[in-house]
Amino acid sequence: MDTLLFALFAGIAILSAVVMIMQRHPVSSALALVGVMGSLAILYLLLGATFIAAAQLIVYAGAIMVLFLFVIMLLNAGAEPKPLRQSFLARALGFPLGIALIAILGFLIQRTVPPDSVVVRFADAKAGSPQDIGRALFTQYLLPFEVTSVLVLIAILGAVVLARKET
Amino acid sequence: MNLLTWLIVLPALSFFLLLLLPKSMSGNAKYIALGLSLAIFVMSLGLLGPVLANPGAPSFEINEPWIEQPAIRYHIALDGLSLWLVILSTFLTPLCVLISWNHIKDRVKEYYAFLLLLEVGVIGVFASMDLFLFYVFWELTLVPMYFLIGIWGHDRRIYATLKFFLYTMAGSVLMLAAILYLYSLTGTFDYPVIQQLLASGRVALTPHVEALLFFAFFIAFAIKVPLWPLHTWLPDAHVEAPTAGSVMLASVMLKMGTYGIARFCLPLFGGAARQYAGPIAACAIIGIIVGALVAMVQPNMKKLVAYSSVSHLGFVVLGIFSFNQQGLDGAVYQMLNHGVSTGALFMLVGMLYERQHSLEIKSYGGVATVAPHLTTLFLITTLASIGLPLLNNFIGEFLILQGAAIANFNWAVGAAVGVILSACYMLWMFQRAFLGKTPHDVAHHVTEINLREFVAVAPLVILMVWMGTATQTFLPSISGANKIVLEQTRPANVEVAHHNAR
Amino acid sequence: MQQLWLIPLFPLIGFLINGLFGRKLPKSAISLVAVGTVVASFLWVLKTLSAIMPLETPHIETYATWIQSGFVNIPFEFAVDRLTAVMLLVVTGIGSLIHVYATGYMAEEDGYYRFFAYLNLFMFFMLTLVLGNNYLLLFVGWEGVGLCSYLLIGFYYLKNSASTAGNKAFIVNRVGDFGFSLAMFLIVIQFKTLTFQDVMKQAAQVPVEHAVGMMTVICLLLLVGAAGKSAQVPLHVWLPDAMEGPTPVSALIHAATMVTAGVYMTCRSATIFLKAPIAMEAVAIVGLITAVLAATIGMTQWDIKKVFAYSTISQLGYMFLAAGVGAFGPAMWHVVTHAFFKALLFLGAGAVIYSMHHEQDMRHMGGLRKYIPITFGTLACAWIAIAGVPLTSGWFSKEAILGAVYHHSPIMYWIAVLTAMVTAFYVSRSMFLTFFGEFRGAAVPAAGHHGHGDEDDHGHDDHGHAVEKHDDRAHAVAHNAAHDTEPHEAPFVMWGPLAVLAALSIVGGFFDLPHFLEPALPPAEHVAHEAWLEIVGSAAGILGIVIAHIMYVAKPEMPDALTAKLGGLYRLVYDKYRVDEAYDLTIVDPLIGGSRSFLWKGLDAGLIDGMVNGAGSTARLVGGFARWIQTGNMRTYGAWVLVGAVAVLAYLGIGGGVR
Amino acid sequence: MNFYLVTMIKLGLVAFVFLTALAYLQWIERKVIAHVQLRVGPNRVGPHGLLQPLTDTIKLLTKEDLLPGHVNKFFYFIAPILSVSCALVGISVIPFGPKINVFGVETYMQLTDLNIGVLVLLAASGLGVYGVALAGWASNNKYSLLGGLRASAQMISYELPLSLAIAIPLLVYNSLSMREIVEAQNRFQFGFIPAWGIFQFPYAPFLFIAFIIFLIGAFAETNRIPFDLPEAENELVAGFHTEYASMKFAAFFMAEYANMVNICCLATHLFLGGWVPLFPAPYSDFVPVALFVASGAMMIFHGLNPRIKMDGYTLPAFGVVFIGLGLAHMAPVLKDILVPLFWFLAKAGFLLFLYIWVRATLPRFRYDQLMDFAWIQMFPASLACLFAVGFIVAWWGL
Amino acid sequence: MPPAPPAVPLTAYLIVSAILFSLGAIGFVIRKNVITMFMCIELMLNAINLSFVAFSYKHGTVDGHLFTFFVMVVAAAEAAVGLAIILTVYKNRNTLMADDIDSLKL
Repeated sequence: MDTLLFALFAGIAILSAVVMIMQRHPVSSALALVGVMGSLAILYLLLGATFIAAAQLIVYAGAIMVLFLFVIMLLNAGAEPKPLRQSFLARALGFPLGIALIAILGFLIQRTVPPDSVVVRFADAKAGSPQDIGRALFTQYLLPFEVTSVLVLIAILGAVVLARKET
Repeated sequence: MNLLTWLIVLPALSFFLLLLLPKSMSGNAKYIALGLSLAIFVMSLGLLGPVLANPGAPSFEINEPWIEQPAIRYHIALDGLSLWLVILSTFLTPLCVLISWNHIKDRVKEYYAFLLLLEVGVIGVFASMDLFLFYVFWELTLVPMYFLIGIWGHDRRIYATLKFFLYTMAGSVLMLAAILYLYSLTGTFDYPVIQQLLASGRVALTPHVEALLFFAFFIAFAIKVPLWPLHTWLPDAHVEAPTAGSVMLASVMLKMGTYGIARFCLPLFGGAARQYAGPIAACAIIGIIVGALVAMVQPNMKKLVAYSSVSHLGFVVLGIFSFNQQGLDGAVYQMLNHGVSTGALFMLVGMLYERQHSLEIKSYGGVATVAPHLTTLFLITTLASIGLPLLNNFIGEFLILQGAAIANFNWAVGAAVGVILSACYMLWMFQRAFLGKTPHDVAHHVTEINLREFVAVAPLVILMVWMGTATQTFLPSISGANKIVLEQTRPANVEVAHHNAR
Repeated sequence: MQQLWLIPLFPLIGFLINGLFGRKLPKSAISLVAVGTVVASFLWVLKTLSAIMPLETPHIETYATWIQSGFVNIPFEFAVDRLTAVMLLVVTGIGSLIHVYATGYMAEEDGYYRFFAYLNLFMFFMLTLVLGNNYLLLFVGWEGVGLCSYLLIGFYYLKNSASTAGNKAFIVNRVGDFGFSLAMFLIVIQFKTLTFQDVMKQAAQVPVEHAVGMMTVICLLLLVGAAGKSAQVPLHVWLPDAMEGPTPVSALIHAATMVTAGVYMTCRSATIFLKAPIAMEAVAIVGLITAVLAATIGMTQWDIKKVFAYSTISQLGYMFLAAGVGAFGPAMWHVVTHAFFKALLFLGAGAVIYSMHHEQDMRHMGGLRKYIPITFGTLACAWIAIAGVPLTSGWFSKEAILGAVYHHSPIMYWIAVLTAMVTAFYVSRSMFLTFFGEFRGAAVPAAGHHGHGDEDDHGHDDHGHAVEKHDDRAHAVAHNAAHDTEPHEAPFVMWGPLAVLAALSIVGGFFDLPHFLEPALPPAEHVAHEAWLEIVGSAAGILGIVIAHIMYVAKPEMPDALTAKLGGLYRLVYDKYRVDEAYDLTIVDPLIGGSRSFLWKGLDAGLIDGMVNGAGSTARLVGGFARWIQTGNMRTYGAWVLVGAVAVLAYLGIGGGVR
Repeated sequence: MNFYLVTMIKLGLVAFVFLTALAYLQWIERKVIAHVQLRVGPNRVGPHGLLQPLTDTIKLLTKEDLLPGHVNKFFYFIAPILSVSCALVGISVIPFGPKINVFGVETYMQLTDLNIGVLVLLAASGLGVYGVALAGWASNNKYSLLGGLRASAQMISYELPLSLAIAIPLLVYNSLSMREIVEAQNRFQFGFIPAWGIFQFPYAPFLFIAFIIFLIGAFAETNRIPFDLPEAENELVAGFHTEYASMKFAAFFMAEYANMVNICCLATHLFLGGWVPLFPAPYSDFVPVALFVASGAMMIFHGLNPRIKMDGYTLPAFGVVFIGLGLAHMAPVLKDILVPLFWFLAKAGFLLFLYIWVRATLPRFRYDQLMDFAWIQMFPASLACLFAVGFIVAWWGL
Repeated sequence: MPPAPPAVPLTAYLIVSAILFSLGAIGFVIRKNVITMFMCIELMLNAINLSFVAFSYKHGTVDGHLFTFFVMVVAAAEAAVGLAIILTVYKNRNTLMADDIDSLKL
């Protein structure tokens, strides 16, 4: 069952990711990204990270991506036209480099974490419930948490200032 | 938190207070700035007692760790050398506020805030006893001045402020490198400790290294002074700066350079300093003469005063590199004198500018008829600037030339030429701007000095007379500190006999 | 303690009152303050002197430390010895008279308060100069009187020529001060003090051969200082221009007191000078040259004040000549007598000018004897005194000097005698032109003047200036008024002082000043008195008068013929040997032009700034080359990042960095 | 094997009941509004129009599926599917009652008991935005786009106070599992006051405020009046679903009602104690019996004197069913299932009624008012509430 | 309970993460629309999150979860500001094409 679910959702994730980068239309890309995120949430669940899975859906899919979608719709961004000039380097190197990156990373992962060293079973997950996270968050990670809250506050202010109409 | 720390903290707080002032209250910024800076000045008078009692030793000393690793300390202290410079800074700041009263109309609170930030920087520079702390304050002064010129300056302000910033920055990175090198040798940034280590020979520098370190410090200071031929930023900066910016720049910031030379270059690298005194004195003398000659042909008043600063500060450098009591006393005294007289000159030129909106000498003429009081103040300041006895500059110039004559009579001959030329350019300017018949537009625009302006300049004029006659108010403390400096300055590395043979 | 400090303080108080509040005070109050303080000062001098006479040794009062740095210790210290006493009396006495005179002369002027404030300030500084017991205090007064001279020359500041003349005076004086200050530094180095008594004591003990080089340098530098202040060649150029100032100023500052400060200083430093024979010789030569040149110029001038100005220079040269030959006593004697008669001459000239409604050109005068007899009478006293008519004051001092000079060098003596004759000639010439013959007020048209009186010529054409002054003076009476109204006698406040000075000019020589000064001066070698010297001297003076009478009264057409015959030489002398032009050409113009085009535009803006900007441009150039990588396209940047990431990871992977 | 089987059975049951209930909710709404407005409402199809939902469904299913030519086909299709699936997912974590024992099989009256149940609901409602937004955008119609934009902006805005309002009771109950939340309220204070969220000492006042905020947020989140700007007929025709017809329209419709039901169930659990009865144990059992029997009796009574002829047959029949239902609440096994279910449904039903009531009563907001209301009033209020409760929790401890 | 299914190796998660990351990187480079590029960054962040969670599973702690959590929060902040910037850029330059937004060079 684990294997099945993993295979299914990992497949969906990768497929969605490919769709996302291949689609010319930003809305399609956004939707594909939501697909990736949803699949990832399932993968998190499989890894026992229930809270993160829910947070993934709520924060990423439910808030951030909606924001993206909202902006795309607000700007009524259409499919990418052919720009007058475009980066030769990016166009020529993008794919080969990416494939190379996959290969190298895969190679490195294979070498550093051999497949038979650790296996994932849903039932074996030791931590990841909201209680665990909350406990760690408000003890060990209190300072980063507070700092992050300040960051968010600043981001709010920044966004408001940036998006405000000129008076 | 002793008084000295308060003097650094209070302007800083005032800076923030002014910055945080709501926009609706920015009209009150000048009142607040005036009140605060006056309060700071009054507080700074409290420094006098302990330092005057013992000018040679550090007073108000605080030596606390600031950063553990690397070992940077919050080490501040005051002695006779720095006391008067600190007081000069606190004294001039309220006057600068007054002089900017109606002149500054946009971004008012930021302007005054930057003035106070400048005060933080200069007081910090004069008080720091830790090389790193010194460097921090040294660089801190650049920021407000950068903005003062860049925002409230005249037409070519961007060019001028960039030039000013890059010029001084170029020097100070050299100094930073030298400071770091000293740290790598001694393991501390604490100036007295380093001085002790170098003096006692526990940390020995080869003459070559000492010379390099000396010049790294010296060039940073020389640019700030500015010593010929590193002076070309000064005329541009002055011409473009707003009045108060010019005043602070000329009166206080330039002194940071000469102060640095006297405070750090001599005691730390006495050998190299003595070894290279000849070329440096030559630069100083060339600066005196060339500065004066170039001042003579300037069509622009501020530029003229700026070049006169080059000339006057050449005296200061010359005095320092005389390596004797008279020269050094005169140099420090001349720092104060120049602060007072050139500050007043810039203020008065600024007043003219506020009226006529021109700095060109030829757009004036006959001001004496329409504004006799302004003219009188200007004349007194002019006379002080050209070193008339019983006014302040005379004392400084006399002591410097005396010291230089003792060190090497040829220096005195060269430098004394500058005294002649100073009369030429100042009086010529005075004649062209103030005397003669009054053209119609001058009569129309140039009005008599008002009470606020008078209050801003009068203290300086009073001080000119005071410093020219009652020198004993200032000199004993300066001498006391300079004595220590001279004791700490080691003999030359290489025998350069003819320098001291008179 | 005799409260010597009160002496300069009175005028200072006067200065402060008039300077600060004068604008609101009535003229009578201003006059009262100005004259009162000076007279008070004079009275205080009398009182003090009577108390401390006979002053065999100096009376010293120390008040406070002024400058203290290392071994240099300079106190506020006043001292009176006989030399000072003489100077004090001259300064305050003549000063009082001239103040009184000025209340009349300046009565119509704007800036009345300003004038008297400056004048009082001058008195303060002059008294400081005289009283100061060290070189630096002397220097204070020295510079201070220079300042007042500057202010007073430029009193008519609306006129460009006046302010230019002021500047010139100050700057030329600065050149002198340059020498003086350097001399002071050397004195400090040599003697570790600036106090007169200490310096002189040490100097007297120094063996001649030991420090002769040092002493010579010091004295030569002092000479430069003295030459600046006392208008000796080659620094004499400022004094004629200084006549731009009001006439009382010319009398007080530029004839009687300030300009003699150089002589005073030389006499003060006599002990040092005596140790430096070469310098003494230089002093004498400078004095002689000055005397001759100035006297010859004096013969050619038309402006009455200019004539007297050159006369002053010439007489000062006489004094320097005396000092240079070691006759310090006669030099001081001449200072005093010269103060009397030259002040009188100037004041008299002022009265003439006053009566002529500010006309200064002698060609416009003539026959004034009839209109202003009192002025003529008093001026005649000065005339005979300066011409050296026997038994007048000038005769005594002149003969003393000539006697000393003869013993030093006969050649100098004969030149000096010739000069004395020339002096008598030009003074007589001006007297004859002014007071004798017919009144020429309307005869000479304004257009008859030389046409090169350009405003921007820095005032070396006095002739043109006289006209302009006449036209431009803010308060001037209408141009034609001078011709319409007859010359009129000056009021009492003006001729009163003239009378006093006239009396002094005649009888002032009977007091044997050199003898009186002996305790204050280094002992001079006494030389035998030779009677024929006095006869030659007297004859020279009288001969001068006679020649002048022939040329300007008996045969009025003769000067023109002579002038025509002399041609170029006359022009040269008339143009004051073109010293101003030479200075302009060799010093001023190259300095300004060089500063502008080479030092400023070339060196500062061109080379140094060029290097600075060049550094900036170089950085920009390098940046320009590096810029092509920075396309500004973020996708390209991203691709580069990707390239980097792949490269690093590949390196790590292949290199086995990651395990 | 047992696990899967039981889950499948529960799934089937819930799906059937839930979908039927959605259909009838529409009928109830029409009826209630009609009565509020002094009308009769649907009464043609079946007795009292009871078969109206069925006919509606058939109509929507069989209608021609129009596909406008200018739409973005993929998103046009996927939007309603997204919308309805996100809405339907929510019911899976909502429990209807306590653990029961049916024929020896112990199970919860709940599809799945996740320890993050509340978060799943939030996530589902958050994802629901996509359906609306995409529908609006894909329709390629300015009304739809505006509607979609409004919907997404509004939902994002109101999600904040809503989430905060949810967080407040969570602080009190210390769990994210729905079941545990209800268990935490399953007691009686002083012996007779139920420890429902809004009654629980000492948090009652704050939780009550939170409840109100939650309700308002819920109204906005489901785009119901007075927050139905995205589909405001007189401004935007019908907003995001202007271009939709037939089953795709029905999907949106269904999603809206499913969301309503979900959110009412959530409110019930968080604030109203879920299935925890209003009265302590012995009395709580009799209340449903009494209610059902009484209403059954009333129906029979009315059936005996029908106003129209049909009532004479239907009302007594319903009466008998009701009495039967009432008696079922006393049956041994059924009792354990039905009594909690009754209490739960009663509370949820009341909230649904509130929805309909509000719809019949209140006018619509203006858009800027709507936004201001969310950010300037609700958000700070919920934050203040959260702080207060957090403070109390930290002070008193748990 | 059903018998334990065959387990998935952790490596598989990591490789999925690597693939997603690389795809994000590729997308960033080849896509021209700024918004899409921004989304690619989000994808890369997500891929890293997966790695975090996977490693967290391996170590049996919640540290990785917390990193993920923080990444999410920061990503939210970043999205808010980033999108606001994109809005502003669009308002000023009326384009979303990354290749047209290169005034940094000038």
